[in-house]
Amino acid sequence: MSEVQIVENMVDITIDGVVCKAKEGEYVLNAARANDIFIPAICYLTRCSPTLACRICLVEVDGKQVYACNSKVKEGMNITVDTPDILAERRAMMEVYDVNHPLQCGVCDQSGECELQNYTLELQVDSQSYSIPDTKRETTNWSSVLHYDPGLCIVCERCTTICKDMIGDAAITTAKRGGEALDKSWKDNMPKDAYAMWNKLQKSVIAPSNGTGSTDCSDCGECISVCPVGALVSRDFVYTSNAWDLKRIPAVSAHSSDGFAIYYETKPAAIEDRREKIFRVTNEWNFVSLDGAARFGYDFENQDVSKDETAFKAAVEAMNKAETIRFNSVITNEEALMLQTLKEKKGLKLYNPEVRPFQNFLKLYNEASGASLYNGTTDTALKCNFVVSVGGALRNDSPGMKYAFNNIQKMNKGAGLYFHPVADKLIPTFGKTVETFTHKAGLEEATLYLLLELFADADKLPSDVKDYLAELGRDNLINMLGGDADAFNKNFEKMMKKKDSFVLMVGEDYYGHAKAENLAKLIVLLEETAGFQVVMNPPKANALGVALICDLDDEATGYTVGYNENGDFRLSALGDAKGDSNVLDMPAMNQQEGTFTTLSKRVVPTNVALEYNGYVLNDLMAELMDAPRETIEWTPHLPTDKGYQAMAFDDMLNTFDNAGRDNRGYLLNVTYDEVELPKVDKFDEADGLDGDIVYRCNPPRQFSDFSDKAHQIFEPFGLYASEDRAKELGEKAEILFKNGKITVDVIVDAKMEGDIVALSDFKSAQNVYELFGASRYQKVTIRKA
Amino acid sequence: MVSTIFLTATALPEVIWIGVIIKAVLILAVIAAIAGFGTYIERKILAFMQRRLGPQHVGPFGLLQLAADGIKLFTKEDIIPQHANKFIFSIAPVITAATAFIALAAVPVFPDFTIPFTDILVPSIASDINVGILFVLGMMAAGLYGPLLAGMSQGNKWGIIGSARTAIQFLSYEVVTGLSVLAPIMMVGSLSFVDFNDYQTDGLWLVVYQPIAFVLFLIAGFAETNRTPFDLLEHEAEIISGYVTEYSGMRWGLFFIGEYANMITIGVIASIVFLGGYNDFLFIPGWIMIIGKIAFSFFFMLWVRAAWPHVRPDQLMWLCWKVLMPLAVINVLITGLVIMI
Amino acid sequence: MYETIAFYTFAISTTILFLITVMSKNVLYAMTALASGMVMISGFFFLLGADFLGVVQLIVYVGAVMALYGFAMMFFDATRDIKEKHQNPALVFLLGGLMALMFVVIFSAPIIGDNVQALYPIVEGVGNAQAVGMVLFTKYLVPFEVAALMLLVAMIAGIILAGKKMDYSLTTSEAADEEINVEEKLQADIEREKGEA
Amino acid sequence: MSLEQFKNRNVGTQNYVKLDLDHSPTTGWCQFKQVVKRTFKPELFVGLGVTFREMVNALFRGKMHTTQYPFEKLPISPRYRAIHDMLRLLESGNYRCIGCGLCEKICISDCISMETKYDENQRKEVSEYTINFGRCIFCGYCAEVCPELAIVHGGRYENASEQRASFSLFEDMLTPIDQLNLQQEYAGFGAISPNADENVKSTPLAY
Repeated sequence: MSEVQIVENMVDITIDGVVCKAKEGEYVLNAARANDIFIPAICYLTRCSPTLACRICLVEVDGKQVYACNSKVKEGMNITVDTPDILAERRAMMEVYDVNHPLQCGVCDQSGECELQNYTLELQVDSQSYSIPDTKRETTNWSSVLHYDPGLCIVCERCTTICKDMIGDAAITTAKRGGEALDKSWKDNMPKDAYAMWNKLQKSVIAPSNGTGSTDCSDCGECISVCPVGALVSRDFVYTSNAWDLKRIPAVSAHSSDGFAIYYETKPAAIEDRREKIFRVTNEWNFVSLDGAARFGYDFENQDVSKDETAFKAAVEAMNKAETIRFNSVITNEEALMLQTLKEKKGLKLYNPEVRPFQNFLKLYNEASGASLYNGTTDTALKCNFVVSVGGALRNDSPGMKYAFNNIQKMNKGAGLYFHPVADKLIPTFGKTVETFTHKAGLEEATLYLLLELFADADKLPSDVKDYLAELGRDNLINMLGGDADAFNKNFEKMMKKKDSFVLMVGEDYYGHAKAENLAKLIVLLEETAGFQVVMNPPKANALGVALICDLDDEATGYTVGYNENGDFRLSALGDAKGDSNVLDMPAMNQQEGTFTTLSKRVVPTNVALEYNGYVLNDLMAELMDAPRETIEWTPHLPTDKGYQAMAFDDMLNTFDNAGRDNRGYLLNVTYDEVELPKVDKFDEADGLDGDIVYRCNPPRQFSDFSDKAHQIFEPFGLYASEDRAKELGEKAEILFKNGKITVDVIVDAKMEGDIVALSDFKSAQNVYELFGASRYQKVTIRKA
Repeated sequence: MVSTIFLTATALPEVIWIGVIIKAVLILAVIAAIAGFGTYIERKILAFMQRRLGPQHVGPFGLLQLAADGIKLFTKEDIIPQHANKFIFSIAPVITAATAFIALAAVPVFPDFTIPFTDILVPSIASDINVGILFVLGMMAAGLYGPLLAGMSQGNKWGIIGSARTAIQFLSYEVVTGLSVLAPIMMVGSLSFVDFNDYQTDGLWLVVYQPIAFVLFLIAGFAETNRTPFDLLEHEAEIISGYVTEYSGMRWGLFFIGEYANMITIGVIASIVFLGGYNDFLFIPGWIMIIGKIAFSFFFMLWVRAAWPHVRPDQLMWLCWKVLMPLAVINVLITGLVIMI
Repeated sequence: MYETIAFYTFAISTTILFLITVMSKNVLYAMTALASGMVMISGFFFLLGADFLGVVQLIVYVGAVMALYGFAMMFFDATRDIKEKHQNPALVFLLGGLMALMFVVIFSAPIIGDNVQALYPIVEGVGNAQAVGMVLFTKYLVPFEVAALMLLVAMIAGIILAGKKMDYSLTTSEAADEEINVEEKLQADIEREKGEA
Repeated sequence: MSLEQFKNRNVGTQNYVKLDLDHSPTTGWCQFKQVVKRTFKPELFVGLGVTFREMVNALFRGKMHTTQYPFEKLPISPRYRAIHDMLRLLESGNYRCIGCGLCEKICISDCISMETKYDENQRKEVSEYTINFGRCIFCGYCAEVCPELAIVHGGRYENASEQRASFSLFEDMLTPIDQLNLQQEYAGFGAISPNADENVKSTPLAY
């Protein structure tokens, strides 16, 4: 058992006389970028397929003009970036781009970060030779966050490319503009590529792909960040600030467990309010794509906090009195370590229902495989060409995984299998070679057996498993999981063509599963016999960090201190401490520094974006026991036996290099022990749940109270259901659990299918975890209310 | 010093008390008013000489500027610095003003006159002591304690420098003043102002006989009254405001009044000792003559201020001891020789 | 009547002022009391009709005390807070007693004064200054001239003491340059020695 | 006052008078001559004479120099940089300011701040604008950088006020709409150069 290594052949190429190393099969443009050589390009996005919209990346390869973005590197290539012909061609293209482009640079929201402006200057366009009558193009708002000004748009199609190739929503596409047709005489009078580009540019504009005026997507806003001009802007940000006024603070998104690298961009809120305010979130869009929560869920800070000494004293008293600390996963590694220290020194219980099943599952996996942690990361997953997702609502739980799933289809000519009890309309659209299985909740073991059947090397399988599989039968299994055996088998043959690397995405459903131990063993078996690399999706935010650092308890007893959770005394960053003597203010994630442990097993630093003047957890620690002066002084003391390194916070990098390598923080050390193949149990088909089933699952963009607090995130707390099911349920529904009931609004999720409904859990005050227990599926009675 | 007035008044039986009191009140009121008014005159004249308008807006031609300044001075906060010697700091301005007025007690300003319809004779002088000129000089010398104590008590380095300069400047020029008036005294043979005046009733003005003494007296007078070009003890460019640095409001105003009263006193002495006093001149009555002479000497002081720069302390001392004092001594010697012959 | 009141006023204030001069540790108070005391003494001369002497007292002592102020300014910090505390109560007692005795004498002075005969009574028609001049240049001619000589000696001595190095300028004279040169030489010597060592 | 004389930055063509100082005496004879010259030249009286003459000039020959400032004001140079003015478009009365934020960026004393928003006409609108005159050093960079000639230095140099706020807001600096006809085109620092037309490059337009 070992880390998955993807071997890359390095070849030598010559760019402008410089000999460079490049990966074989890589695009010339990427190779040049990785070697710090500049080739102008507007439309190309590193992790997406070439669009060929701008044609500016024209280069000469061995005497032939090609586009750098779609020609692949071969041994001994000789590339010339600038020849007189190419320069003339490029200049013509830039002139065409500048035709009728509004000269509103003074007020444009791109405010100097404009690539059109940069390239116009770079290519020294100082006069214009072309002209055509302009068409009136009205600005529109595509959704609650997207603002599109077609007048500024240069139809580079970066937005549509990223939406299709990375995000998977394919929510926008090019549409007819109805512009003036080009005069044919231009065809003879101008360079060929420039003419072709102009012809296309004059005809098209970007529009939502569903034909209506508004997009039907997850509102991730990635299209905004890739837009080279000011055509796409977040509605909230339009004309509010110039980019140069904003201070960029590198940080980590506090919502999903992907640990997206983001920049909080801050400046004083207003003339009369000089407190720093986050105006927007940006990202290194060539290397990271954000989800909606990371991009728009930034203003969850705990404002106007001062040091309230009485509350602090009460907190110290409560900590001394406490028997249990209840917390969730929106917490830094350092804070988790503080809590663990409290547990060790004072014998407190740590209660975290979000992470506890995950921690258990990791332990089971560890016992079965001998590996201290799963072997895949998002980065390695992106390089695979067959992806299987089990046990997770991909669209809701883990945007990073969803992007990877989609990107593998688009970029690696990959294939995918998606197993989940809740059908999702979006997943099949990722590619023709994606098969989805909507199986009964409870039959997760059957899923893994099917995967063993499909992928395992029969020679490696233990004989009892082989026998059991033979007994079950492939077609029988497929049908049991809700598939059509004949159609699937036909398609699967196609899917398996030229596939050499496999990734298994494991979702949260498995962690709290009644048969979690067997599931873990089956995963290990799959890993061993089918060569899968496994990525487990930590339930939320820093769940992996908490799971590794803290030693969690199964239940809360006695006097409880809740950290952003319910409790007898509460430490809260949610801003609800005002006037409540039972609550002490804590800094929110954008107000503190510390590290996160991401899904990719990377420990990444996050920084302070907004001022916070109150007490932090470290102050409490200092009062209760010995604590260093600063929170980040805990960083080097993170447990090395769990893979952490004794690296000081200030020594951590927070960058990507030109080739897109993630240099943030460090990777956790993973140790592998040789163990025997685990012995797996059989499953019982009767475990499949029938009847009214509620699934604990948040809508996309919602992860916790913090994302809910952000003003640009609108997804409400409620019961999400497919259109048909929602019609049945009416506006409000009462759900009767074994140990309680809850009455919530019914909300339509147009992308959901089937009868299973999803109940949100992001509001800690609603205490949904108590209702569900460890499992994400519960059989309940749902009544109209 | 009130007793002095009483005592000498008894020595002049023809003057009744009321007259002396009237004179005293006149001196106090008129001179104080004139001293205040002097500030207005000074500003106006300095302005004109620099082709400016000067005070303009309070009252017609800015005449009520004096009232405005008065109101300002009286209503200003009276600040006593924390580390000052409070008692001395408080009495210092009073010393300056009081001695300036006491000096005026022995100065005859007008000829004797009777108040119409009464028998009240107002004497030319509040107190005609027979050593009047010495008394005036002595009082002016005592007045130096004002700046001296003010500078020393305020706990400010500029103040200390100011009072040090007071000590050297006044001590030095006291000598020149004394020696310069010694020659006229020898000629007149009396120390009484009235005798000086009478001496010149029929003859020529003393300035004709004693031009050097007159010039020396004027120069020394500038130093005694602390006027440009000898205003070293409160020279702004060098020592902020010297001994008045920490003063504000009416305490500061008292220094000012004292300075202007002294200017008038010097003017009066110069007029009586050297310029013929309050004698009638041709058809011009004596009181107009004396007012004219005092006014001219006052104007002259302002004129000089407008025209000349001030000197350095070392130049001042050099001038005093190496030029003026020898000149004065020679003058006294020659005068003595001439009288003997 | 007025003379009596004036006399007592002057007498008491003079005594008190001089007591302050002796007792006070604050140089400003002491000096100021001394100067005012001198002024008060001149009052006696005016009371006795000796205007000239009174004025001379004023001019001479006021000037003299001002010179003392100069020294006070140079030697003491006038702004320092000084606690008026006496280490030797016996002295205070003694001086207090002496002062009480003095007051007795002062109060009995008019009685004694009746019997005092003026040595040189005021002559009608002769000015104060003349009278003083006449006495000085007749009976006291020799002491007067001796005093004048002594003052001359003192003055010359003072000039010599002060003017000893009058032509010696710190900034321009060669002597000063030489001094600087000497220092340089010393420095050079030291460096050479170091080098040798 | 025309702008041309201020555009002449060629230092040296002005009529400077050079001070001709006497040479200090070198020989004893020269020193003697200097002493004699100074002794018998009644320089002190020359001084008195000058001041007296000026007094007579002022009082009787109408050569008084005073400008009675709050009531009379001297014209100031168009290049003088006083309190800023915000100009309007003469045709429509709209703000010239487009909210581009260049003045805010270039301000070296960091005293300009502004808030902008997306207005109902889908244009960028300045919602708040303020200059902290406690920090402003009147360098004129804001006027120079302004692409719209919207912020300029006005002639208001009297900076006393009951409150700081009464200067620094957009409305205080803005030309009042009823006085639009009085708005002067800016002639000073940062105004377009006289030969601006020559520098414009023409671009084909299809309509």
